[in-house]
Amino acid sequence: MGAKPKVAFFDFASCEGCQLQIANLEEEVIGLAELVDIVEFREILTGKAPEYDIAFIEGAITRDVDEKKIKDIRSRSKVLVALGQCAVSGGIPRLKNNNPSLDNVKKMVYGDKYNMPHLDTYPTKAVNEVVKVDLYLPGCPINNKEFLRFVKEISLGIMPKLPNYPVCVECKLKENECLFDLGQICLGPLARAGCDAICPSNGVPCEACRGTVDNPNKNAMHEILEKYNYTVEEIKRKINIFGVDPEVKK
Amino acid sequence: MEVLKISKDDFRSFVQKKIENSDQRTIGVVKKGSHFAYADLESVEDMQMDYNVTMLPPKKYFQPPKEILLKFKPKDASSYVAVNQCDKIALIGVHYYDLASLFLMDKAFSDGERDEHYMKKRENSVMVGMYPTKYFKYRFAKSVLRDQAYKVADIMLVDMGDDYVVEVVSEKGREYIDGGNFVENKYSLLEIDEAKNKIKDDQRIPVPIELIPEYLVKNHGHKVWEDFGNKCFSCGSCVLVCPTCYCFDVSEEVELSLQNGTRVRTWDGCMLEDFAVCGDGHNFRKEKGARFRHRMFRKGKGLPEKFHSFGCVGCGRCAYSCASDIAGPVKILKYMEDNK
Amino acid sequence: MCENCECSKDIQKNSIYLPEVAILKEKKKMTDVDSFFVFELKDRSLGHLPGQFAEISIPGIGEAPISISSPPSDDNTFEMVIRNIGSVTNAIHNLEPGDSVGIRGPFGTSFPMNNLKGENLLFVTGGIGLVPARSAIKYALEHREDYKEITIMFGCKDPSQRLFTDEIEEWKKRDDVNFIETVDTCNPGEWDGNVGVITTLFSKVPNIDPKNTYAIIVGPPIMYKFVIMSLHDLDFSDKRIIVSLERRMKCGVGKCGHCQMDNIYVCQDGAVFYYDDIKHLKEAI
Amino acid sequence: MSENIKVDVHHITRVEGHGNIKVNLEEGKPDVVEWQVPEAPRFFEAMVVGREYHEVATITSRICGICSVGHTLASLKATENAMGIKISETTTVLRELLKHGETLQSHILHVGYLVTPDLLRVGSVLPLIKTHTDVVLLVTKIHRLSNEFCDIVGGRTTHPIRARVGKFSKMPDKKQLVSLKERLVESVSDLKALAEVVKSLAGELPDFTRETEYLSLTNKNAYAFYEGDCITTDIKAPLPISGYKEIVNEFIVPQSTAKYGKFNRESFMVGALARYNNNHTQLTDLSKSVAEMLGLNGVCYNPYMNNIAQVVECVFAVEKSIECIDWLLAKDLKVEDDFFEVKAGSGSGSVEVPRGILFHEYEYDDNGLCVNANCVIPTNLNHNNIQLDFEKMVPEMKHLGEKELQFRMEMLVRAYDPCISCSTHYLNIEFK
Ligand SMILES: Cc1cc2nc3c(=O)[nH]c(=O)nc-3n(C[C@H](O)[C@H](O)[C@H](O)COP(=O)(O)OP(=O)(O)OC[C@H]3O[C@@H](n4cnc5c(N)ncnc54)[C@H](O)[C@@H]3O)c2cc1C
Ligand code: SF4
Ligand code: SF4
Ligand code: SF4
Repeated sequence: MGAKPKVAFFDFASCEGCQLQIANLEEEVIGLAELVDIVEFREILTGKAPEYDIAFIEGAITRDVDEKKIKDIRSRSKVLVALGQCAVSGGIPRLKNNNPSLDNVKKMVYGDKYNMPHLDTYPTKAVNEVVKVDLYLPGCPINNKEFLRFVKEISLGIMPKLPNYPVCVECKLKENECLFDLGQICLGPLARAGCDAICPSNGVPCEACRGTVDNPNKNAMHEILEKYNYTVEEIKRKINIFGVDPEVKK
Repeated sequence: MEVLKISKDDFRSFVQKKIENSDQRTIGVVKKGSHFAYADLESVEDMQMDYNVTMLPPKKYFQPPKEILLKFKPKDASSYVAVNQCDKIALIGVHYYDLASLFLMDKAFSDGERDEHYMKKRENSVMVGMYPTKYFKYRFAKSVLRDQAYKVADIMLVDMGDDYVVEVVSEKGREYIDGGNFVENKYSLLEIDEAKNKIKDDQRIPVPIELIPEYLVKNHGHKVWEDFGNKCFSCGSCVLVCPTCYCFDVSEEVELSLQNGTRVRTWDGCMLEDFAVCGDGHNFRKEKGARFRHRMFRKGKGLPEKFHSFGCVGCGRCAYSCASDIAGPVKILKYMEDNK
Repeated sequence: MCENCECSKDIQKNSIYLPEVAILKEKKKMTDVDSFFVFELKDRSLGHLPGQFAEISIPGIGEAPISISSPPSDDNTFEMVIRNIGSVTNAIHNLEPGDSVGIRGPFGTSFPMNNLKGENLLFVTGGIGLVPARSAIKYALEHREDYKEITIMFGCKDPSQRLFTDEIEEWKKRDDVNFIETVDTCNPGEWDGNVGVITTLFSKVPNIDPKNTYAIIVGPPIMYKFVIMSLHDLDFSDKRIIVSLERRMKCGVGKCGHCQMDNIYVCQDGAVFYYDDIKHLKEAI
Repeated sequence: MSENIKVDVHHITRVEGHGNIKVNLEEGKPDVVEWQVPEAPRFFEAMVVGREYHEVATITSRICGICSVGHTLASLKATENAMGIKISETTTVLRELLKHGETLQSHILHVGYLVTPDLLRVGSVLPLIKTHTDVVLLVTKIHRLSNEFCDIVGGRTTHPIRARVGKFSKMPDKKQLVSLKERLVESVSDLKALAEVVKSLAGELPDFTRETEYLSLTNKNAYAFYEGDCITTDIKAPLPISGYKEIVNEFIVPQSTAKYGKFNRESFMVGALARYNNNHTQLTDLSKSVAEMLGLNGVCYNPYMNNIAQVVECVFAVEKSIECIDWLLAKDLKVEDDFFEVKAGSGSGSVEVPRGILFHEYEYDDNGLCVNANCVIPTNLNHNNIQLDFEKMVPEMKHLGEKELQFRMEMLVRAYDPCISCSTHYLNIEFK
């Protein structure tokens, strides 16, 4: 990857919490600035560059103008990383696709002026629905330690891999009480680990904000839910908070 | 074996003194939510002697979930050095089945190529064992237990109400109790035996354990593997909490400066989907049922043949931890019996 | 972490996970993904037997088990052929002569060259399986008088994937070796040899005597089943079939559990097995 | 100096979200002076419709990563209000504490990482690592503390986990609270040191004033962050939150995907300076003295001074946090059981996020599913004020030349600390 990889950050429809997670690395941001050459990071610095070794993309794609922009970024980037769940799966912004009518969605927010051209939007897309994505860094927000691992591994010439095991693994290592024992429905057994089981560790069921493992056992979950008198619809709705359809990988 | 006695109050002040001694970490069972876990004791106030089971077994002190094996400087293979964290520790209140599990772990790490990283930690530990005083619905230790606990314990405690009967099992144990108010035992063998057996297990293994290896081979094609496998999340809970599971992964971590790195060993488990994925991407245990069977074969055939001891100590943790309620060996064997 | 106490010295001496240093002496490209490497240990000979493997480390990247492709030797060098498929193997491909790697081993069982004395040897190798087999082939050729007929079958995906092409030429020239090879597919005009999967070679070697021959099979996972079927057709007894298996491995010393099937650890009880000893293991082949 | 001035800042940096500045002056006559917000709209109000009541805060927290605590709390308050849920005093104190954590976290991030480079005239904090190491380390230290603060109380720095409808799902560990308190006590001197640095640079803040209306929460018991009624500098008596729509009067403009607001004047300002202007008499002695030292003496009409008000609020947040922690340490902290009934209803909730007053309003059906939602975001409320500031400052400052003018305009936008990505929003909803 040459001397110092040129790294850039871009954001589309998102809350910018993932970039904030990076700013929150504190002293390690200084170390990061030693390791790589941060050439664009609109949130914290002023500057632009013609091309990038690694482009981190935060946010989902919701408009034609953004689609053009991301295609341009892609053409100038060697490695493109989807940073955070909005970019990975469409995330929270994808919830709007649940409403069958986009016009209704617009009306609900902008009232009778919904048709003004600058308010235009189309159904939310994950970044990989528009351009090729080389790596996925899921989570809402991302785990900034995982972000650092990605940067280090790419710098060392390693293609980073995501854990392909469920959140329960990390939950066990934390010695948490399983929320099923407390009568709550947790998506941990289906969800991709890497968050350090942060929600169950704080007493809140996992909502699969990092998507599911490669082969989630949905049938087993359905059986459990039946036992708890939940409907399949309810679990589908739950998984869908972070734009993760269990039928669709990633 | 010398048998002594100590009042519970005296025992607590003995432990408090041990906690204050900074040469040795004193580890006991503490409350975590409505459950229990092993942790470094900060005060004897936190110590729970009356518990059903801990979330994780004591293996976490000897094969930590994440453990540094080597340090190095990237790009320089001559820089590898081996490291170990070899604190002196004492574990208080370890139930007999967890002691028995360490007997198996010790074998696993000492047989053949001796793993000093583990063995040093074991050598530096004092094990104060005890007989459980609380019922645990999933426990079936009595139907599998052999005498292995006494090969690991340095001291065994038996709860007699106001006192503990103290069995001094090893020389290390004898040294450890030095300074405590341990006095002559006044309880009869019968009374002690009764106290040891006071807590009953509801569950028992339905097949004599000597016959299990053979039984499993005979049932290699049994439908239980697929039936239960279909319900399995491959979440690994059952193997992570198991006191006789010691599979691990090894990986390298580098500091942000890329100047220093460590090779770490982390817990892994055969129930996780990618456990047997090879370099070329081929997965030798792709099916959930095959993994499910492998785990049971390891407990019931692999380990017994290697170490001459059943590979499960009957703690019931796996059964308890499994969201699908399929992991417990009792349940598996019963299903096999019922569906011959 | 105590770094200066007694036990840290102990661990330095006794850790089974601590690699020693080897230097890359030579590197040669073989195919688009495979390269040949010669390493040298500092103060000792590796002391391996044919068919054994070693764990090779690149600090900062990790460790991978790799077969030793050269026969036992008195000097401190040994040879490997490595396929670039992931992080460690890629890092090894990026090394230059003079660079250092970590080595642990040798590990595992070896081809039972002593027991094979006085027998015919039939090597059936697929793709990169030729790499470990080569250590036994070369050993047998070095001790040619100990063995009777030597037949080597080699099959690979297409002509560009052939390994050790110089040596193959030599083996072909020798009249005390019967070398025969095939490719799964090829472009027209690119190859005038056999085309077809490796089992098609059996019909081309008429006089295999199952009573006096040992078959040694090394190749990709799917190959074993079919080759063994062909051998059974020829009436081979399972005691006369020797296989070398590949599994995921993290320690090489029978602890990590990754390569385990039942009570068998491939890293210690294998990678070389008599087929007869593992055929009951459903996961083996 | 040329009279033709063109400024075209496409995506101003060091702010959250996207904003453009456009100025085109020909012959000295204002042609275009425009603050544009082209951020992709995300339609939160539509997205929560149909979701269960306990998921709503999880979703609306994602309106903004920086103000995620504030969004969570405003959302929870609205839901609790809609269902008539009364929370315990402990939960209230924990929420106030969490709110202070966010104030500290966000203000330090903004003043330290985003504004200081302006004052030192560099493009980002990165070059300052070498040139002003002490300042960067000081900022980093306080910022780290504030992040760990939110972690200890909320379970995560960004998007808090533990704050739930009616309760906290996990209580902070008392040992951690004790050490947090110790560090907060120590941080007072760090904040003073930071105030000194800011003071030494404050001369760089442009001297520009434009009186406007200042809108914030107010509470007779405290300098309001978590609880209160609405007040502005133009009205005498506070107005209840429930009437927020009549106060913010949002409207849509062609150059922005965010909605603008106005009340008694053409525009109003929300945020630290608005809070300060309305409530400064309720500051603690220490924060008052810091305000004075930094040149804030009573009501102030210079929007650039918003950053100074932020420093003052940091000091205040630290002092109040220590009080909250003391209160909590005296209590037995246990997770409360669920105690409320899910029922239909509608209600609104408001808190002060770092950038100003924030309103959420929801309506639920009998099953606790959301049927209507409205969120009014402070950044949006300020856009109109920024636009009017621009219109006043461009003629006043154009003699400084294009570059300097552009710099001061960007600096003004950053002074408002806008999280533009919050631009989602709505009006015209009917709540019965
Ligand atoms: C006894 C033995 C002898 C061997 N001899 C040789 C030899 O002589 N020459 C040779 O080239 N190789 C040999 N191998 C194979 C070699 O060990 C592997 O190719 C090597 O370990 C790959 O390591 P890596 O770090 O380069 O690849 P990795 O980066 O670990 O991964 C490479 C590929 O493996 C798969 N993979 C690995 N881990 C995972 C996971 N967690 N989830 C999903 N997929 C995964 C993926 O497909 C990935 O693309 C041998 C192996 C054994 C066991
Ligand atoms: S709480 Fe959730 S993540 Fe944790 S073990 Fe239970 S199911 Fe798995
Ligand atoms: S705990 Fe249960 S669901 Fe999880 S891997 Fe074990 S058997 Fe499968
Ligand atoms: S298999 Fe289950 S019951 Fe047996 S020792 Fe392991 S966790 Fe305990």
